[in-house]
Amino acid sequence: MVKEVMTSNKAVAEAVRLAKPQVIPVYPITPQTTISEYLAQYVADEKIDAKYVKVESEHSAISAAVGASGAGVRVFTATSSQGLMLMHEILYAAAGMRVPIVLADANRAISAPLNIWNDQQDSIAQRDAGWLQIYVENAQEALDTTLMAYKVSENPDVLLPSMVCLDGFILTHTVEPVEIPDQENVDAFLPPYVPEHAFLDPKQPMSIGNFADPQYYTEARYAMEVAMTKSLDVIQQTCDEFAEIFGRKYGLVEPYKTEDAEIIFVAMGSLCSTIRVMVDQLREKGEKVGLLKIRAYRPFPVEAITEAVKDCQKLAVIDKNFSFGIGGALYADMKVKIDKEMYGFVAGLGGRDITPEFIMEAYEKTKAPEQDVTWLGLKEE
Amino acid sequence: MVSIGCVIKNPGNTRNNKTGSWRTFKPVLDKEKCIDCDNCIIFCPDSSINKQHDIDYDYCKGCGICSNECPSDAIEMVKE
Amino acid sequence: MDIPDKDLLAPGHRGCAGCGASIGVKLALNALGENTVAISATGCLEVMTTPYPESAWEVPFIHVAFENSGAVASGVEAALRIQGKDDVNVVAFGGDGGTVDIGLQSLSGAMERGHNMLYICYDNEAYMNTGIQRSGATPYGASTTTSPKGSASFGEDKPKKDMPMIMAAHGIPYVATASIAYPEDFVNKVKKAASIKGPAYIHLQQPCTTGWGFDPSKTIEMGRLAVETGSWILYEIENGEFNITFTPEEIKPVKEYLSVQKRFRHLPEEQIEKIQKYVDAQCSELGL
Amino acid sequence: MIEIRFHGRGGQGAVTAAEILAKAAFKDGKYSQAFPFFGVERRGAPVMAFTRIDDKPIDLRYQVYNPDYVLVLDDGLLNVVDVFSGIKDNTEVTINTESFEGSGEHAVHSIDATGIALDMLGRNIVNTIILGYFAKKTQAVSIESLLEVIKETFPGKVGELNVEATKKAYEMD
Repeated sequence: MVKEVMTSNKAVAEAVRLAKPQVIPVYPITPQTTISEYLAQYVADEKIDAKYVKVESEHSAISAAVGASGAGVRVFTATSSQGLMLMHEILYAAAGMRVPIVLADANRAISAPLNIWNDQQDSIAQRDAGWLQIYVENAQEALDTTLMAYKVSENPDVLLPSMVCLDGFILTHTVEPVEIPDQENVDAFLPPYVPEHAFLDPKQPMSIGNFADPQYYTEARYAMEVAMTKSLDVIQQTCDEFAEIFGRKYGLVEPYKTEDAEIIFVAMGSLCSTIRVMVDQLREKGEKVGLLKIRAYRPFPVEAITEAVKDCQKLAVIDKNFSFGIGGALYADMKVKIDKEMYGFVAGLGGRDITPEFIMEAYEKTKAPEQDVTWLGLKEE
Repeated sequence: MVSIGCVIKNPGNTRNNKTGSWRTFKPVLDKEKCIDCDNCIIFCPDSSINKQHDIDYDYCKGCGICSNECPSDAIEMVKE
Repeated sequence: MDIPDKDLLAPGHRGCAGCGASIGVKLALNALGENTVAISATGCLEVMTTPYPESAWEVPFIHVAFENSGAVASGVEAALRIQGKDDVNVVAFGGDGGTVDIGLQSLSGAMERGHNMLYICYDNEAYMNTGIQRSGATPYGASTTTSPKGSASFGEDKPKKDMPMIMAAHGIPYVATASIAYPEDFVNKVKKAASIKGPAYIHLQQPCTTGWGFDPSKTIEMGRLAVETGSWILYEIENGEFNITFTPEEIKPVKEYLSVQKRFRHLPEEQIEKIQKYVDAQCSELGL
Repeated sequence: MIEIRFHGRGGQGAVTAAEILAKAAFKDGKYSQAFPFFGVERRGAPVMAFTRIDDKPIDLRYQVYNPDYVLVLDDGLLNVVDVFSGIKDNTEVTINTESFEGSGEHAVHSIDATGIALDMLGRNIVNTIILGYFAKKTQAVSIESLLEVIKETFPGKVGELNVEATKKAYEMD
């Protein structure tokens, strides 16, 4: 085990190196680019024994990923923003074909106006594609989650692809200390991918990606819902197993000082770090406040959330995305599934820095609400 | 129950689907006239003629390509 | 020609009676043999061969979408090679729409990267799967549902996109045109393409009974007419060297080809003459 | 926790400097974090980068608005950017300049890093030199760790030259 200072992009690349995928089709895009560069270098230096497919677009990146995964090997790809949008159609195909690809998305705003900075609209726009989506908070979690994602996706009860979502720039370009696990331990945790449900071998021909009429389509999609539901347990088990070996604990959600909290912040990704500091500051002033970090957004961990917020009075849900006329996606999902008084806040769009003041504003507006959904830091003119 | 990802593990099983029922005219081969050119086999879109030039009426859709491409007029299309 | 004991495209598929695509794919698979993985774009071929839970493919098969069979094949090829399966043939099929239109970028990338694979475009000169809409491969004068004849229209008003030459411009080791009406020529090209290391492209003309408007029994006859009139020229470009692979004894007037198809039947004499001139120019350019 | 803000121009190595500082602090046994504020600007345009150093894990993920230290790699920026923005009473500002004539309102160190760079590196790349000066003035990071990270960051001859230049800056008054 070594500890190094690195960006989350490097941390993801390190995880990929340790996970040993055999095919890596990637197309560069800000702020994912350095992932594609690190991996190209690792392949060039024989640190990974993989085919690096220099595709001409994100659409072909994910298409080649599906082809390779369908052929029966472990696959990694990564993208961001417009790239993920270009993949949209094939993301659905990948999930429907049940190929356990792992994709890192460097969360970035979507055009127009053109913007390269962070928010989470890109991955949120793909929430119904049938991919597991885990949002990470820091570089260590980016590395650890990438490793865990393979184990979860390749679990025979799941067999759905995973998207590891890391905030663009805030994580992708921030260096911080990261523990890099030993290959030995990773190998023990993550054995090679042995596909049984789908592979392409002339000795045992099968047809993958077939046409299904109304007699079968509904059941095929329902099977994905069943797998997604099962993945809740698999994610938790995988996190527990990971903690056994590597000592770092993760879950579907991560409650912080929620036990006696009257108001609980709910958020995803790097924002949770700053909120945690704010929770401590508010606690020092005697405010009963906590944070519920949502790691798994798909599957949506209703039970874990319900349990974590059961005793609080109100929720302040902060989203880095927006659904017109509704509010943030997390807020909307919480509204449907969680029976609590809650207020939605939209913040950090297109890289607008989420400062402590914004979080305080959300807190105040949850204590004394004026409206259901508030855009934090909105310039009025 | 559908298979995971609707994968088909026993391909070639379209043979369960007897497309012979589509047919209006059926090809009938006069083996006396056959000169073994194999055109009927090569051009059959439904793999319905074997090496011995036996026609498999389970699958033959009656398109008539075999008859049309037979240089010795050995295949006649006959109403079912 | 060798006749296999069992075709690698099984009967029972849902292709039209007289379907030319089935003939082409059957010939290609039989030529490549069992040690092959096939990829298909969305289109007639995919839909008619893999209605779950049935598949006509006796070799491993994968389909993902309409526009990406080049990229999917890239991934398949990479996965096979990294596993040491260097001898497995990788063949991707796309219709003309999936190849010359929506799939062009993906195919271009795959060819440029040098994957050891064969791409076969089965060209029926329009979007037949969705009901005969024009594609970039639809020839001048053809009436389709999106380039219909009308009081101000004689049908498609642009010539067919020259896809084989676009592929040749990629500098790949093997490019060929073929026709299902010339099976030995086609099969030889498939075998040659498979034996060459690197990307290969075969553009297979495949008359479509439904889309072109002729009797199902005439599928092969129509392909033959295309070649005999010089409307479709059989050639190959091997490592940059161009060769005509079939020369008709006499080149028939193009009218003989046009007049027997519903899609051209509306054409006035002057348009037929125009097409004849275009065909003559093509023939002389390629040296037929 | 200390918070450092770097001002530079694209291509001058401000982002690299912020990362080197974070890595050196980590070598000293501290927790650290460094990140850029990227525009889409190209070489020559103003850029900012930030470093945080603390004895415990750092949980803040927003930009540095009230820095403890400001490092300016190019005095030409003074006309373009408010490098004093958000500074506190005790914030120390270090500027790469031959001479700085400020209002006297802020404590400003000036170092002719460009002079050292041109002299010792043969090109105007001042990021490591500024860091050497910073290490001396603040003791926020050890010179040993700093030099080690510089060597790791720039392998070979370039690294050696940078180490020498950084040492020279460290040894200055």
